[in-house]
Amino acid sequence: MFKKILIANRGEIALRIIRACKELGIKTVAIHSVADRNSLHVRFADESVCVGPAEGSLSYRNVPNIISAAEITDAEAIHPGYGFLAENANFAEVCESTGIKFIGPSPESIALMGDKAKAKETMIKVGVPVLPGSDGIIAAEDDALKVAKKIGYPVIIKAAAGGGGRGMRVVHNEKDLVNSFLMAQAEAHSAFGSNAVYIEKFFIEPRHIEVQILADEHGNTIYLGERDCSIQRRHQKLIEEAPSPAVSPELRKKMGEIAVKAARAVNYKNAGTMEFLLDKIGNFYFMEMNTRIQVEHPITEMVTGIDIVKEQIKIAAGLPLEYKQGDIKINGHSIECRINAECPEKFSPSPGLITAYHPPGGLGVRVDSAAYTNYTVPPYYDSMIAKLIVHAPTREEAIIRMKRALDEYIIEGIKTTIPFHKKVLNDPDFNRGIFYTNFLEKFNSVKE
Amino acid sequence: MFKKILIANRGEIALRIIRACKELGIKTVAIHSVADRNSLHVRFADESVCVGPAEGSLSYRNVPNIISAAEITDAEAIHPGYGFLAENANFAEVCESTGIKFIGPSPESIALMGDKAKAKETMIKVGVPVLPGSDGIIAAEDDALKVAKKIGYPVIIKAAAGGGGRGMRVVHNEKDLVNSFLMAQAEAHSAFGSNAVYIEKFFIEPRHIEVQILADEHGNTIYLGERDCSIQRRHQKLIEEAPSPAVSPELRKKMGEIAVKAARAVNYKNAGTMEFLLDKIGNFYFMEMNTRIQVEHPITEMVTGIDIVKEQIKIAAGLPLEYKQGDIKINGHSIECRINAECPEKFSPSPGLITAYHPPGGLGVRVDSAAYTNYTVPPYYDSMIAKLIVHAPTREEAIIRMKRALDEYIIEGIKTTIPFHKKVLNDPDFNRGIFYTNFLEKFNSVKE
Amino acid sequence: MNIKELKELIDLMRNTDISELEIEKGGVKVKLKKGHSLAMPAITRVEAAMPQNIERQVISAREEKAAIPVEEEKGIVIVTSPLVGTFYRAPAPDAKPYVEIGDIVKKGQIICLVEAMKLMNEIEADINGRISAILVESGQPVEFGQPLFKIEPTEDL
Amino acid sequence: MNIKELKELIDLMRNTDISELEIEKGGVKVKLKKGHSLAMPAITRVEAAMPQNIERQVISAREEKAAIPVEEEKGIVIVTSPLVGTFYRAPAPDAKPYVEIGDIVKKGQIICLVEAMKLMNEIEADINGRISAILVESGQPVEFGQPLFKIEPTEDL
Repeated sequence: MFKKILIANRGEIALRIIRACKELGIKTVAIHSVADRNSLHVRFADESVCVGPAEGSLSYRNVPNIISAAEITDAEAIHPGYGFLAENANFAEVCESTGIKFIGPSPESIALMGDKAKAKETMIKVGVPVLPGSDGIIAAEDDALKVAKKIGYPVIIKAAAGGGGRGMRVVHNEKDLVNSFLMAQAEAHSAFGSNAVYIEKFFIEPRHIEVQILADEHGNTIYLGERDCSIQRRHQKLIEEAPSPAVSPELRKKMGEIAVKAARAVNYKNAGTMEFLLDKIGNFYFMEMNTRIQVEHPITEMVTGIDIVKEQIKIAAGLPLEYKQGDIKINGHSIECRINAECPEKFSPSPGLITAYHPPGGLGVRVDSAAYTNYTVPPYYDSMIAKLIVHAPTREEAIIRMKRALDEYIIEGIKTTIPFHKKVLNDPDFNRGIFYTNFLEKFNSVKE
Repeated sequence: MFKKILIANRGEIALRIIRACKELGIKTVAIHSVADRNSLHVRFADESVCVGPAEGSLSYRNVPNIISAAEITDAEAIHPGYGFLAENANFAEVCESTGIKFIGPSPESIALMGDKAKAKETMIKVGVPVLPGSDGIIAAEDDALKVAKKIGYPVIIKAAAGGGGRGMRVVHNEKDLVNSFLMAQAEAHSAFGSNAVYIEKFFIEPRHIEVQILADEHGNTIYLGERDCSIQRRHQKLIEEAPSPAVSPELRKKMGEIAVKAARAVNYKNAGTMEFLLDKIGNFYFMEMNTRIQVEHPITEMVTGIDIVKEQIKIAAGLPLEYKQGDIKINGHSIECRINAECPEKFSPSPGLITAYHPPGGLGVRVDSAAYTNYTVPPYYDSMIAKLIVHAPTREEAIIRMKRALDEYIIEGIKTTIPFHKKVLNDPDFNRGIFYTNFLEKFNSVKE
Repeated sequence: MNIKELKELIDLMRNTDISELEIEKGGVKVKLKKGHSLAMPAITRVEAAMPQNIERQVISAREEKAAIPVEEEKGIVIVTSPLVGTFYRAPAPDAKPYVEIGDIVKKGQIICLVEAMKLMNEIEADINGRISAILVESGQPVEFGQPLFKIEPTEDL
Repeated sequence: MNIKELKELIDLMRNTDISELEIEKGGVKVKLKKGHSLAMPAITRVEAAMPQNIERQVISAREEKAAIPVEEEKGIVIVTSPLVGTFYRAPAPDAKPYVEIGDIVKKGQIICLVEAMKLMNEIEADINGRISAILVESGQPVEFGQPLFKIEPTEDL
């Protein structure tokens, strides 16, 4: 086992990793920017190294300084957390070449899954269902018509270089296709300088279901069930739960086995997540793989009893998994609310001094946070300041417990998304477990 | 189910009960003394009533004001918590006579178990093993010799009116008995004005093992396994764990069934705890029954998944238990450390302003506390300000997790027992699970 | 209203505990609010951290109490409830109240009842004086320590 | 209300502890609110609550840095490490150090090396002056922003 690990991250996830290390008897090195000198992750680590100014690109993404920090502190391994360098194949490679163990998959796995087209291609090759669509770029109207007919309406036309909704057009029937196709090309050109577009099947009300897997370096790969992350705002997850109210034990097994097959096919090691779209009749389609620990991993920990971060470290140290697939049981229900330093209506950032901070406690309540009374939320990084996680025997009880915990959560001085979460948790559709990735659009339009 | 409950307590247990009520959809009324106006239990309750000045005897033990508070707020039931009026049969009776449901056993059960001699007699009658000893007072030397011979040395001679160790003599062999007997009588007389003494079997290194039971009003009684509370200082529990490292599944079943038998015999309702002394060869002896929720109930909740406070309320509302004995499984290991506002060496109280407060978080950590940054611990009540509870798959991991959580716990401005707990958790005997009620005496003498 | 008047108003506020002032007259509305003087940091911090909402809760439950800046009025004696119960101004529903505002009372004189556990408890004036305010309506619940009356002490009655 | 009146009002507020002023008259509404000058106490409070121990931790890891009351000495320029690595005073183990205390250095002159990822990075003086202190021992690790040298600026060298 490692004697010392450097944590190339900040905030709650850095603290989460420090906790796992402490429980494994591993010394920790925190890195931090000039702005994070007073952070809890710095306080709770055994050592700390300042790696740059406040800007993340110059500190938490500063590969040479982070590698140097590991070298001067004799850290044997680096845990990248999520974000920053977590899915940077080059960083994983530099770690490897300097003899520091990167706690995560190989640079090749990261690179392969980071290239969405290649990832999709690979998944098709091993028989994992992917979103039906064109094989790459569609240039001619005729081809567009053919592809759309083949995959069936509605379809979505997307700019290949795209993002942020620009160059995206949903088409519901054949007569609108050509016109939309030309418009999408034009939009793509004006937005990204390239009119390359492709076509995919469009689901009106899909769920975002992801499967957590663990793979050791001895060929053992297991799945830890799914998480339902359909409550999103502009592709940013806000509330997650495990298990999904839409996934039966049979579907869980099917999705889990597909996820394991996919991970095996790319020789994947360490913890990873396969993201799927699930339609209303139980079909699911691979979207992408996250080759790192995820923000929402705690809900899987709550229902399986497995400490995923500890498993990551043990896997990286070469230990075989202690669990077999048959040992994994889903016990009760867990929900996570992401508490962001944001205005709860408009989601605009609200950094600043937390004048009073008191997390909820009691039975079935877990708080993963680096916030404290008199902590100043810096404006440089992402706005998540806490994850509130509950666990209860049933989904109904978990919702009630979450409401109770949200009521108890005191954060003064800045605005947070707590009021938003309270509203969602009182929504009848949410309570019935009937929601899709468009939940928030409907939710907000009802409110107005 | 009740619509509104008054909580006749303060601090963490009041908060604990409020949490259970919130999760059951029950409105809460907090009572408080003048000194507790800014307490969290007042903040988190739906209503609050000031019932008296700071002194507990004039506020939290003020029966007329508490009953009036229930009446003016239309509370249907009163949860007494622990301490204060929790084991006051008269209070339970007043509740009953004013039509307010007392959340606990009947006044008769409280009274019966509150009288130690009667309780012991009852237990003997139903075949529960009790500490071998004289049947009441021993007046003559000859009788003392006979009794001691019958129960076997070592024995302890105790003042009937006693307490605090005065009038107590341990005798290891027959030749010392008469002398010790006369000395004990003399001490008893000078200390309590009565030379009445009795004789009991003395165990040099017993464990304090208690069994949690739940009994509904429909004749269903189950046990939730045991707690090991051997780490005590002057009969005050400091660290508890479940399950006990000294109790095998067979012994658990045996003790549990005896506890259920005892509860049934006295027609016990609601939650209760049978306290036993366990000797080194697996014999156990009834000491007393606590007819209320106990401070250390959370460790049982962690390993059984059952919310004991909710069960108390449901039982009081007349609902039948949802669990059968066969449903109760012990899952993993849980430890509780009582964080007291006390000097960690001398255990002298350290009330005052908490200038910084930050509870630990993360996987498997539960905090039950009413403390917060800028809270002033009043000098009027007991010194416990928080219960730190951990849960992990094994005892070893639970100990490591507890150490990690203690390291994270920040309480500034007052002294707390956190450093004491850290020392105990690093003790080799504690880690081996080999400890008895005299643990702290040995522990402290080694230190010196 | 002119600046001079405003100045006077502000001066007025400076020498009192009033933290907010709002005047509306003939279409003119003036609102003044005093800033937090951070002079006593310990207390300020306590209040900033937690009790703010607690106070609000207390107020909503017992408006009478929190609304009156009790300690400000020098010399005035507040009669508080010695027990929890229901406040009655008269011995019976159709009877005359024990006291009215302006009444002169003597130490030991019964001024109200507080019913607790089906018992009527007589509350006495603890000083000679004039009832200057009645802070609770008859039939309302009261908690321990809740202000019931203000009595202006009289010198030699 | 004209600008002059407003100015007067603002002046008025500045010298009092009124934090908010709102005037509404004939369709004109003026609202003045004083800004929170919480900046200073906030920082003090942060330090009181948490970083105390953090600072201690920093000190134990990097005594040189925290031990010198850097900002106290006016005029002195601190050369800090622009990267994380190992500090060397000389180009080779048996070579002479680049600079010693008392040496006069010119802006752009190499004064030490910081080794990072097997690369030696030359650190230059960023001012003309005299080396008045060397804050890290050769061979010691340094973090970003860690003070390495003090340079006393010289006027016309």
